[in-house]
Amino acid sequence: MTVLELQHVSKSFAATQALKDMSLAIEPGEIHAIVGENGAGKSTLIKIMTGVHQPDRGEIRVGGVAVTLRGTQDAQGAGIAAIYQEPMVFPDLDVAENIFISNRAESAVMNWRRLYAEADLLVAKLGVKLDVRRAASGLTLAEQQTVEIARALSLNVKVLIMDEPTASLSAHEVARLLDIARALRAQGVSVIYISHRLDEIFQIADRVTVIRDGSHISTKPIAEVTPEGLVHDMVGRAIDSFAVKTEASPHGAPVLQMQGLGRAGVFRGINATVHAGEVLCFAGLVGARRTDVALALFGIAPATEGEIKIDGAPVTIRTPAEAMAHQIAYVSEDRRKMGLAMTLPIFANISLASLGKLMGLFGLINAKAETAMAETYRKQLAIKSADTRVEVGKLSGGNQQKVMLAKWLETKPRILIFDEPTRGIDVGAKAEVHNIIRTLAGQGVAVIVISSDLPEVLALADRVLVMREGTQAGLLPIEEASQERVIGLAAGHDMKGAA
Amino acid sequence: KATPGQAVNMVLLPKFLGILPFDQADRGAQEAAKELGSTGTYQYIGPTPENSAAGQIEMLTTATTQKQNVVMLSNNAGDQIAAVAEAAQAAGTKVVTWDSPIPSGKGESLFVAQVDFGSIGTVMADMVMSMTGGAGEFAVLSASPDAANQNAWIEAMKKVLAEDAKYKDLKLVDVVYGNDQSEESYNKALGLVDKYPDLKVIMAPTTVGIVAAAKAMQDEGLCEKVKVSGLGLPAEMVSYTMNGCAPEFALWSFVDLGYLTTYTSYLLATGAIKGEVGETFTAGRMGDFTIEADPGREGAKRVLMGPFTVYNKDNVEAASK
Amino acid sequence: MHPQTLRILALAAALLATVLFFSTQIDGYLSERMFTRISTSAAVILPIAVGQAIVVITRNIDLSIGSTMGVVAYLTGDYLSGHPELHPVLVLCLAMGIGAGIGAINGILVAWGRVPSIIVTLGTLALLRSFLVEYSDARTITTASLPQWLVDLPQANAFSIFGIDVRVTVVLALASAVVMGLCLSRLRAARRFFAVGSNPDAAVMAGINLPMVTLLAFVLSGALAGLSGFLFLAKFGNITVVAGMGFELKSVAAVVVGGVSILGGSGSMVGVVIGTVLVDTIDNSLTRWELVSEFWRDALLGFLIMAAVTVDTFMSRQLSRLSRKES
Amino acid sequence: MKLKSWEGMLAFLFLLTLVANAMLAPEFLTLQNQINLFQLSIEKIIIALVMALVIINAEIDLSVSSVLGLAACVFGYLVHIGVAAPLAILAALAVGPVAGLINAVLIARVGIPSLVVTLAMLIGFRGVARILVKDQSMGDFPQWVTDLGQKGFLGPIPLSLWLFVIFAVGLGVLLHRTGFGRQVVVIGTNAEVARFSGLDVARVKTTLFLMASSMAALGGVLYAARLGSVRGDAGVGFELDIITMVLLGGVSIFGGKGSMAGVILSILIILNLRNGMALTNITGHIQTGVIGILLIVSVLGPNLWERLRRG
Ligand SMILES: Nc1ncnc2c1ncn2[C@@H]1O[C@H](COP(=O)(O)OP(=O)(O)OP(=O)(O)O)[C@@H](O)[C@H]1O
Ligand SMILES: Nc1ncnc2c1ncn2[C@@H]1O[C@H](COP(=O)(O)OP(=O)(O)OP(=O)(O)O)[C@@H](O)[C@H]1O
Ligand SMILES: [Mg+2]
Ligand SMILES: [Mg+2]
Repeated sequence: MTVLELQHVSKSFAATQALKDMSLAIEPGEIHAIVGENGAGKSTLIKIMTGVHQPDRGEIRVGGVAVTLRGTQDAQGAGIAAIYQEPMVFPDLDVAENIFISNRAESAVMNWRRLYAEADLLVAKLGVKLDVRRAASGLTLAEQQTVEIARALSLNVKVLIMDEPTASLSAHEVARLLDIARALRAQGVSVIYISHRLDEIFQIADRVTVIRDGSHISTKPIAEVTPEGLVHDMVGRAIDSFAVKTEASPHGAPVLQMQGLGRAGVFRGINATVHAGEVLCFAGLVGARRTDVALALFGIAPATEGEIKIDGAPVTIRTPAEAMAHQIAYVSEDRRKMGLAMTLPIFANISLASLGKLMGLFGLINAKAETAMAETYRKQLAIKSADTRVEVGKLSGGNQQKVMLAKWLETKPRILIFDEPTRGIDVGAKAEVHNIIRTLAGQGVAVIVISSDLPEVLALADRVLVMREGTQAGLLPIEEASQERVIGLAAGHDMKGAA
Repeated sequence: KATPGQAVNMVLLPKFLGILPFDQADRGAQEAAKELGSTGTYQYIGPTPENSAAGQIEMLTTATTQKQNVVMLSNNAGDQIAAVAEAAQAAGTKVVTWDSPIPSGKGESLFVAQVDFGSIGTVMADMVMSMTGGAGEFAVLSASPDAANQNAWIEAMKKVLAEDAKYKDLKLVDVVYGNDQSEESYNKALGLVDKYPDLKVIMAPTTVGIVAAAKAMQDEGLCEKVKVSGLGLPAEMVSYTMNGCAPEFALWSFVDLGYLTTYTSYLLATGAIKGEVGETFTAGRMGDFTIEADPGREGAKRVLMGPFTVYNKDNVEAASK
Repeated sequence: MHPQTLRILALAAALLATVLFFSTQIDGYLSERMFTRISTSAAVILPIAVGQAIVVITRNIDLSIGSTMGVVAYLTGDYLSGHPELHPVLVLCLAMGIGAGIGAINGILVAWGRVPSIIVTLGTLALLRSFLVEYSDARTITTASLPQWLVDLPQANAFSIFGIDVRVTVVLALASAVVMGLCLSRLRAARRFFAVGSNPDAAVMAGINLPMVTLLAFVLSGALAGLSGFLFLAKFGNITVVAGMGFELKSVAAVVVGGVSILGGSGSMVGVVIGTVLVDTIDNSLTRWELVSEFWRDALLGFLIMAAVTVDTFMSRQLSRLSRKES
Repeated sequence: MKLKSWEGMLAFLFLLTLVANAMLAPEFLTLQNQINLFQLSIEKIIIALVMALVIINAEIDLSVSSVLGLAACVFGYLVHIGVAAPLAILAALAVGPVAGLINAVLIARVGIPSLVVTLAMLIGFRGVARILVKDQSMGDFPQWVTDLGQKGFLGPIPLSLWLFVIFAVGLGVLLHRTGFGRQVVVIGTNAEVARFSGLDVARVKTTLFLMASSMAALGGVLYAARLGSVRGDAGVGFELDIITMVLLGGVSIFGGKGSMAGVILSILIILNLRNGMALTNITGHIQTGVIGILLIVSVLGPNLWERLRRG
């Protein structure tokens, strides 16, 4: 018998048909992976299972009985909970409350001490260091993700859905999460697992379903599929999986130099040089403060120690505008909070950082040029959308990522910082983004990539800077960088090679 | 002298709607309109309290557009309404003020004065005099700094105090404003007694302020020490007069004021009177009146209603019924 | 230390500074009399401020709260003049019930009609006043028509400590703040107010019944405005159609000075109490300050409120920076 | 899409109002009435145009009516003590930038929410006006000043109406066609995204509050000229009317959304509705009540309709 079943479900948003006649059955105690391109309809599928959206047609069965889910309460009542793709935390509540907010089993009167104790336990189980008494407002994306996972775990569910839970986690936390998924399975809980990282899927899934353009393509036991076959099913064509880079590409003159760079109480002692045409990757565990280095370079939270040199000349960068004047661009990791104006159309987001270029007499915007600019990127980056007047918030996660990229590419930067550039991007698009990064480097742009995805780091980097707890744990040329070496440095096991 | 049955379209425009005196004036106006058998329309419309000044200006403009014959205005907009009133006159709409005039007199045909503004200063001073026993500190709790009639009365009182030697021992220590809201007036009254420990009288020339002040004194057990006086409605004041918190206060009849204003306006609109100084006319049950120069406002003309009644223990109960 | 605690300390310091300053300016300031004056005057606003705070915590605003209070004061007074024998507890229930009813209308429009609260309450602010003008027929409710117990209520002492009288009305108002404060920090259901205000989308995703929580906030705010209306009726006795006009802004001022985030999600009832008392203390003290004439008061009041908020912002920022360094 | 249909609804409402007025009130269509209609509310409507930008920027300025009052009183006071009218006008206009700068510094630099700052300043600026004029009314302005406020300027159309048209077009272009307008919208949508895109959020906000206060000061001068005299209560309570106009125009109180066309339509609706009610002798508080209902229903109606349609 199935725990959860969708039968002939269809759903459309205005002009987009997100799901077409979708049928899917989840067995008790299985880990069921769902894969598909960006915009294939995975998140929509999930939201139908959790009652956030109502299907236009078709029905949902829980334990064989047809149900109507009018909201997440209904879904939780039916034993279904989800970790959503975009973490949903309450910034003003503390971590522990965030975790237990939707737990109905708790008593009517708050027992704060017990709340903290249980939260501590849960967080420890996830292998994360996190003060459960602090407000969630300052949490990094990864920490928010942790809270989200802990929240779902705190509920006693029959079906746990994870929509790209590992998108912003690093190897260490990913391993933990996979363990937890397995443990849940052992307890008879069904896990629906969505990820663009195929290696994870092959590690834990029992069965895998591929969807494309809102339609069900296949459901197979994992043993019967190969990575290549899966990708082919997803994209409808073959894609070269990216190889590990073995030697550094040729590069030009030094463009950006960081000398003893630091920010009081946050990070310190960063020494590195990025040359024209070079890709420098920042690796490290979650919370290693890689983003903070980027924020210092971009003038959001300026450095207080050390020196930044551009083309050999020392510069001070106190605001993003100053950074942009030095042709620095920063593609941030949290597109919802810092990247995109979700209710504005695609074109307005793409032109946002280069409005100056489009402005003529009296600051009037040249609408034609703006549309043309946006169109170019829509085509070049294959942003899946009818035209560029669509609200960005209505795009799938991956396509949003592309819009954000386009915004910064348009500023024609010489120094381009990517913070988790492929977070939530499907394999096809990821290959595209990697291509773009390589092309840019090839054109002489100095590139910094911050990524928690080690294969990505090893595929892109010319050199790898490993951070640990706000310090530089090592700077490895690509020839010396291996998975083990980087993880070792990041976690503090590796004693040699500290630069 | 009035010819009944003519078509005069009239608008009675109070300061704002929702308090008793203006409704009483409306009653008087309706009575008069009926008596006169006016075949025109009669409207009682007013602005909301929070939008009083701007609302009055708007309503007077609209009345002009409608080509109303007369607008009877209890002005709360001060001279700000003068320009609009002048425009109304130019377009043939007469503006007769009552209760509260246009301070500069511009744009106003006539002012139907409830009392002589100068004499009310004397009356207020006299009431303070009798309550303090001839000497001591007192303060004024007025409506708002922008209320033209209240300001005129306070001015008149100050003048009497300065000019007549018999008041030389009375000391006006402060003028504060309660904005015709119970809570503000109440708090201001308490503020006064705290600020001036020797205060003997609070003079409130506003019907909202006087009850609030009286209640404040009563609540704090200060009625022996600080007396309240001013202009009040007998129905609202009776208990405070009987228990000695507000032994004496004055008022006139708003019903009569509405009645007289309507009569005057009707006569003016039908051309029975020109509105010149010295003209006399008969206003129904209220008898004969003469148009005279307004002593308080240069160039302005008034019809003086008078008299007003001073209420005390002896007559307040009867009047409150 | 928790940032909220720091905030409260900063506020308390501001209040203390205010009191100390005025004690050097006004004779007999630190007296039992001044305590009664300020406590009884703040008591009328406090329930309304508490109600406003709950609504603001859910990322809404209730601008109709002053009108609600006026309507409640008027209707309750009106009913009492016909039924003077009604038991005091029932009168209180009646007042809070009328308020809650009005709050429910606001709440339903916001929660299920999906109309932003500022629009709904801006509308009902006007509508309730219009209703009152129509309904009242220009009659004023006077003390004469009210039962004696109600007229005497504001003078009734609950208890005295160190020779300072604490009035029943003050106790009632404080009780509303304490009860709501306890609920907000202790009741699981009440924590949802914070969740909803902190991140409404996440609240929906977390299975919180957003419309229900919103409705409840408005009903509570209405009921508390009802309590304020009752206290208003008892204290001032004379109720005209303008009763409570302007209290919406007073309540918002008390709430924001009290450190409740206008953007929703955070705030505490202790803060609201201190905020209310602070604003009322400044107001009452200025009225009694000899150096300040009537015409200077508003300017000073506005700038002092601004100063209090600015100092509070700086101080709590500074303090939380310090505490972060320590940890 | 959604915005378009909103404006469509407003346009329909506007036509409805016009037709109803023309049918019920014979005086409605006269030129003088049409001019009066604008002139009586000119200060509110020009401020509403700027307020739209402020609210789209996810801020609010409650202090505008007090700035208006202060500017009017500065003008009145200076003329009263014998300063030449042109100088007095300049001084009154200068109130705008000064007040706006105080607001802007506290909001954009210190980081206090605008609702809080401008609520306090609503009391504060009004208080300063009160200090200047006390319980007096100050008038006797030179004839040319009052003519400017009351008489036709270029034909029968008064200066204020010209100003309204100029500002409506100018601010519409500013909001919808310029880089500055785009920045206003983006910041209103998500200030953090704007900051990460290199926009100077503080500067945009500062500019907006300066604009709002300056427009309010101009409103104050127009108010003084229109009425020929000023008092301490000039413009009291205008802020709620102004905000009503903006919100009915479809501007989201949460920022990021709204169009100048919507606001202009909303202004036209409110002015005509009020005028029509006044001409049919509907009294003040009912007028206010009707606007209140309109405000709620205009948002509620489409929401309910949407629900019904979805089933
Ligand atoms: N609220 C919405 N309104 C309009 N269109 C939507 C909405 N949500 C999703 N869509 C559209 O539905 C389609 C499926 O989106 P969905 O988010 O389910 O994709 P996904 O498979 O989760 O993609 P990704 O891997 O990028 O997260 C997309 O074309 C998207 O633009
Ligand atoms: N303890 C903290 N308190 C407040 N803010 C924090 C804290 N830790 C991190 N942040 C903020 O979160 C953001 C990202 O943090 P950080 O640089 O530590 O992460 P990271 O190394 O980039 O890791 P990842 O990107 O994988 O999450 C920065 O803006 C940083 O200021
Ligand atoms: Mg998705
Ligand atoms: Mg990061």
